[in-house]
Amino acid sequence: MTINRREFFRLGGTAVAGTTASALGFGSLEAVAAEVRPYKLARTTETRNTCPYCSVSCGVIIHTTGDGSKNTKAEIVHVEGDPDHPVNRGSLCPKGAALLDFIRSETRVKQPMHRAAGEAGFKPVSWDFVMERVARLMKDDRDANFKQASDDGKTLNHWPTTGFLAGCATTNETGWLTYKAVRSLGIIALDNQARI
Amino acid sequence: MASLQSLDVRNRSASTAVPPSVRKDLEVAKLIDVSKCIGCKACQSACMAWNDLRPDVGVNSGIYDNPENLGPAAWTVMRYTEHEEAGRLEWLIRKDGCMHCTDPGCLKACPSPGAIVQYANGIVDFVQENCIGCGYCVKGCPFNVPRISKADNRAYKCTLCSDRVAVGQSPACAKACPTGAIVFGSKESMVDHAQGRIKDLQSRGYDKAGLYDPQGVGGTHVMYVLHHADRPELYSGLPNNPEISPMVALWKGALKPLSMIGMGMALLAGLFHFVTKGPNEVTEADEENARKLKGRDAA
Amino acid sequence: MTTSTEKVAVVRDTYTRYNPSERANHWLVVVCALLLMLSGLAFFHPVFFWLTALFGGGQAARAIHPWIGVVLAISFTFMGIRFFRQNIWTKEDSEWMSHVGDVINHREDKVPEAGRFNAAQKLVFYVMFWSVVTLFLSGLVLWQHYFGDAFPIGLQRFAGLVHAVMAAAMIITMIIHIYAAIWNAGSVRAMTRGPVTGGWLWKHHRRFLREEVGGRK
Amino acid sequence: MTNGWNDIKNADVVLVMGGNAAEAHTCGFKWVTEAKSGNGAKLIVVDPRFTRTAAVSDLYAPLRPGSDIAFLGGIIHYLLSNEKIFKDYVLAYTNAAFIVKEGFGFEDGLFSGYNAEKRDYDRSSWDYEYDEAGQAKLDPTLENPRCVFNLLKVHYSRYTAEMVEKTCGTPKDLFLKVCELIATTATGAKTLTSLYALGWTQHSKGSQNIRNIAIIQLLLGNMGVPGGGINALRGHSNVQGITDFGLFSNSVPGYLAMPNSKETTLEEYLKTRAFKPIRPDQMSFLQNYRKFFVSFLKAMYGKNATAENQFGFDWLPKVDVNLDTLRQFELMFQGKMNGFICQGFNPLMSVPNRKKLIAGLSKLKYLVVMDPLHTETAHFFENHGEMNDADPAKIATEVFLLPTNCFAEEEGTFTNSGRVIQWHWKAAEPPGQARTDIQIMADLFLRLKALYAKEGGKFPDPIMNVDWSYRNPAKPTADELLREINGRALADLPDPADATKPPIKKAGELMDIFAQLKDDGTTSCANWIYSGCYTEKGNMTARRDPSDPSGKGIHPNWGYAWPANRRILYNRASADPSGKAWNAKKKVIEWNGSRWAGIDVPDFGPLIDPTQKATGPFIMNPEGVGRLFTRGMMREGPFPEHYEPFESPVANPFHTKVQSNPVARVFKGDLEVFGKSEDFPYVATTYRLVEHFHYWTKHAKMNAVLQPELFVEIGEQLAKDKGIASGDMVEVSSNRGRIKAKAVVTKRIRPLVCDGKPVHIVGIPIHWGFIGATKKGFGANQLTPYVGDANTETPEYKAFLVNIKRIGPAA
Repeated sequence: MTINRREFFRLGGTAVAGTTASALGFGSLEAVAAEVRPYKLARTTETRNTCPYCSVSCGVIIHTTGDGSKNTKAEIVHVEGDPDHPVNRGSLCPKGAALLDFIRSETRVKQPMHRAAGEAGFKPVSWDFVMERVARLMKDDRDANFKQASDDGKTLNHWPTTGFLAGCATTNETGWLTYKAVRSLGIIALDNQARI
Repeated sequence: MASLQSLDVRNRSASTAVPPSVRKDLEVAKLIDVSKCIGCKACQSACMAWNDLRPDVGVNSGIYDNPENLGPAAWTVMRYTEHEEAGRLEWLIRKDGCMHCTDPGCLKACPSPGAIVQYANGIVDFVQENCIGCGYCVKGCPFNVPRISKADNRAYKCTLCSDRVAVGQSPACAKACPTGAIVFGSKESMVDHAQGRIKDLQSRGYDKAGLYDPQGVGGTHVMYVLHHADRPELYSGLPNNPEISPMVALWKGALKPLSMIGMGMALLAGLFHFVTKGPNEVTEADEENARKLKGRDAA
Repeated sequence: MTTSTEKVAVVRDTYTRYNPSERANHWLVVVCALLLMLSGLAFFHPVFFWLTALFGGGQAARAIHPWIGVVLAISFTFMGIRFFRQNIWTKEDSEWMSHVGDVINHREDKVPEAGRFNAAQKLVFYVMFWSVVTLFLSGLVLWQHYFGDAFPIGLQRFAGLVHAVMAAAMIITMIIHIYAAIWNAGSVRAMTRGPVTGGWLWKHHRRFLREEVGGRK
Repeated sequence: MTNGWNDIKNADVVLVMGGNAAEAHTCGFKWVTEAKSGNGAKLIVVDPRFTRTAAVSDLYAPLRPGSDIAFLGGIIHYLLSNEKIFKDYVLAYTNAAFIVKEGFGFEDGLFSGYNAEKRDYDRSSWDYEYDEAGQAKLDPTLENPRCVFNLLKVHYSRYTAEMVEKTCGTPKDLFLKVCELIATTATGAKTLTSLYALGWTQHSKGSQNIRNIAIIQLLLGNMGVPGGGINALRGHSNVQGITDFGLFSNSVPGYLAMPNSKETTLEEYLKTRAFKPIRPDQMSFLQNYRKFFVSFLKAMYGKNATAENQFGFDWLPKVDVNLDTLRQFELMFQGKMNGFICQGFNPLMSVPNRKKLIAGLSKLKYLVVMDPLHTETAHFFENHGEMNDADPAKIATEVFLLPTNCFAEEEGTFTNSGRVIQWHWKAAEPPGQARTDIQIMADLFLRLKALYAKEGGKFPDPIMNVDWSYRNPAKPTADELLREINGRALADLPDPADATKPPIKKAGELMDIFAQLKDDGTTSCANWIYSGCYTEKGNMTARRDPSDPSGKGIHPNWGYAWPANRRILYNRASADPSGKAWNAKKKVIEWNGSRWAGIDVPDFGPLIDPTQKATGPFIMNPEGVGRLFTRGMMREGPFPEHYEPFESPVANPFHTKVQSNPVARVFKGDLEVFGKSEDFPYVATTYRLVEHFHYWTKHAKMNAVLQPELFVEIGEQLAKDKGIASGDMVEVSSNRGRIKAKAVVTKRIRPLVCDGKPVHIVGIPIHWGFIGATKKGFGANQLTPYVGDANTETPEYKAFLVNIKRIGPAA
């Protein structure tokens, strides 16, 4: 039997007090099994999605708790790159890799808010209140300022006094429906974030 | 603690027994190609996201480094150096974090059984449950990596995502890295990969490009490809020939058995002295002498 | 033979070796040192790690160890001040040390007379003094919770080594010290109760006895 | 992007100029690093700052902000004067040989036809010479001094390396190294790809920056080939899609135009749109304009659009003035706007001149913000000291903040920069009471419709007639909207080849491709270029087959790329006129004797035999070739010319009479607040950092950790001159406002010597505001000038004048 240096040092100590300790009943000294942190996504639900930031449009996989059963609210707990996505192949930039903190941001709006003239801040209100009020304001402005024809009699049929800025992180479907609604109202002050 | 063992242990801090070592695991490594790194901090994001870490929001101190240093909740940080080489500006950006040494100074220094383990695949992991917060790992580490949390007095550092690796995935940072500057695989294939990268760099005029896999700590399981491998210290002070400090080596090495022997010898010496010579007791003659002395003086 | 202790005690003339304040101070140091040794050994070598259980676990032992050290340092400071003068090394001490073999082999007659503290005790004092100083200072450097970031890493590593070396030295010295107390009958009583007999002083600290007796004039 | 993200890996030289791909398009930049490591590619970065992209470049050259046209013009001059062009390609696939009309000219910085009063050109002289049949004349020998090629040479003869150094501050030898490396791709064996973004567009002459690279890429023969092309790296995840859907004042989905007030009938509108070919054999694909437009009107108005009512043409609003964002805020500022709706947009942060924006928003009657986050725009009325100096008591604007879902809480499609439309799935419900944008828009529309039905009002016709026949009108699904976008047959469509055969589509069936669209109202399609994305085979955008059979980065079964699932635009140009690939390594499609085939969907008539017909590869142009000379397409002229930014520290080195873009729109009041270099001696440029996305990720804790606080970057020399140390607080001021920030002193920004005079640069990242997880910070738009590009009205964010001073140590 050969004893290398390290074992010798170990034994040097063990010999003196090792057995004593056990005898004193302080339990096993050598709980050799060390466990890694359990894999936290083992039972989450995966949903394919697209990063909403830049136009590389990386594929992401969103992990939610629960299995979709009715009484379990799916909570988004992790976002990671989609390894199958041809462009990002699972990678994400520091923004994409931190998407969870956008989704769960403390500064997310969770209920409709209203600020009346002169007030210093918002007050929470109901959807019905805001939608009714906005529709009323829009109709009043449209009825007051809609132009059917120009001064020289050319057809205009437009409403120039209410502007609309479309988002660029909304879906194409939202874009199309927005286009339809906005143009049907005659809005021409329409732009989006494309150039800014 | 459950006895389930998802990665085999090769080495365990403050333990005198040899862990089960019959099974052979594939040795893994993370290779960081500094020449491909753009310092985007995706690795930092991915690390925070995966490990549920949220360091405090700091300030800008006139540099890009944020968080400015490693911390209990910042297991990896990018370090930026503006370096001029032959009139040409180079922005040397290094991802700092645990190197997962083959001969880990932290593990050597750790006094708490099982607070630091080295898995058979090369990952060095801190088991916070067993950590007593003494900070010896900080002293033992040649790369200044471990950090002790003020909140819970436990040591933290990169785990190389041992939880991911254990189920066959790559570490979160390696997966996220947009430019492929971080790659993960077996140590052998990472060394091969590095050779290819070094050739490419040499073809682009970096004659001294090379692999950083310091042998002073037995090699590492996090390696770098450097454009200036001859001067690793350019990269925010990456140590040139890191090794476990001789002081720590002595403290945690020879001193232990020597002291034990010394203490044991002292005890034994006492014991044998006592049984051979017996107690040194005062005799009536001594008392008499004392009385005499007193009496003489009194007289 | 009338060597029964009770009998002798009746006729024995006693002297106060350590007054109550000295004894209390000493035992405070002893308690601290023992606790420090127990917890410190737990951090020093894995086979002793179980000792942390005495303190409520590793975290608790780690937390309390430096505080005990502080208490020890303070109490030892008082003791140091108290005994400093009697521990000044003299020519006679060197002479005494050359007869240490005679001491061990119970041949007091061949050993030069000792004062209140003999040379070996003085050595214990010095080792203890320097151990406490260096352990205290190196302990501060190692005190992660408060000074984890205060010192350069090289100094921290040095402190680790120094702390361990000095602790080992101190423990060995303590073993010798304790054994000497057991071996030299009557010493324990001196430190627990205070009095020693004239004979005890005659045997171990004759010069001191002479001074004492002279002093009673 | 003409090519796609994955295609970048095929490049031999990558030019990143006018962008910072590593920081702003990090995961796309992966394919640059792939090109480098896998293809031995060289990366050139030209930028005023040594960026993270530059950090991994092979060659970095600095230039003064706003001098890109001079730099690129210099490259064109180099290529032409050293004959480093791909001549066969240039002759066959560009308008080099086309002869330009007499009367076209350029003098003293202006092209022919300038009207100083209108600040505009009469562009009629900017055209070819035509024969009697209306076909353009050309001289294939290139000897005619009035052919495009010779005019190009003359125009760029002024752009010498010396002039580049004088204008851009780029050292001559460095500039020539860039030219040499770019010129290595002039042979057809190697390709150059160009990646740009807002660094080229956010200038008062941004569009002309891009025209320059178009000329370079045509001269080098790099259009239509793998690893080539001009790749605009778009901004937001779906800015490409929203652009495709024409959410602009003057656009209709699919890059069709909104009718203007002069176009009173459908016929009149179409007259100027459907271009006839001006060379023999050309496809001039927009001849199909009527089909696309009528199908769009059918999607808008459904059954109510009939041939009799011009398919509802009158219901579409007519645009008299282009009401882009800058003009909207100008009108707001003048008190001429009453309402304003922001759908996921934060203009208070992203439109220039914050002071003006607050004043404008304060004059509104109502402001509606739909957003998942508390945006600064919604909170514009709050006082945040110097960061947002508003007085709520004096602001009467009624503000509504409507909570919307985020990407993870909805399904639908985004279109990436490479035109790939990708469906995404919903992972969870929106938090609290948040609703989808679709639901909000539908609710709003239906409420308005109900109000008009009940109360009547001005011209309710379009509201009443718009097609809203969704299964649940209050909640249209993304799935049914995407089908509507793709288009369907409204009647049985006969086979055009043989009417006796069964119809190619039965009524109600989804279109396979836009080629099936009709101009008679028998098809509907919201956006013709998207036609094919949702067919009877299913939702093509939801396909997730990652395979790349050719290994060239073409993943034909992953999502759906418009148009026609084509991944490389103009890919016909990858083959020579006879139909054989210029270079076997760079093969995309070839003529196989009976049809065009290859690794991508041909961007060409698949059956056009090149041995029989000389149809050009640029089928969207009526001349069938790429344009070195753009005719009247651009407002500044058919060739790009260097003009200084509206705020510049130097006089235009090319011509003293015309300092800046002669046709850019400047509103009254904005002109007065342009700063002079005497007061504001340093050039500022704004930009993004990799750690943040616009004003969005500052709400995310992790990103706040990575880049917590506003800073500005200056070079070491300027720092020394001004006594500023890294980490100090500084104040940066322009003639429109001032900001306070930490200073980062760096070697990565250096003074550029222009015309013998050092020009110092102050870099200002844009990501901070007064709401979110980061430290509060000023916005770059508190400084920026209110002027936009003459063609697109993209604000000049990249070059303006500031001053800087130290105000103290770190607070």
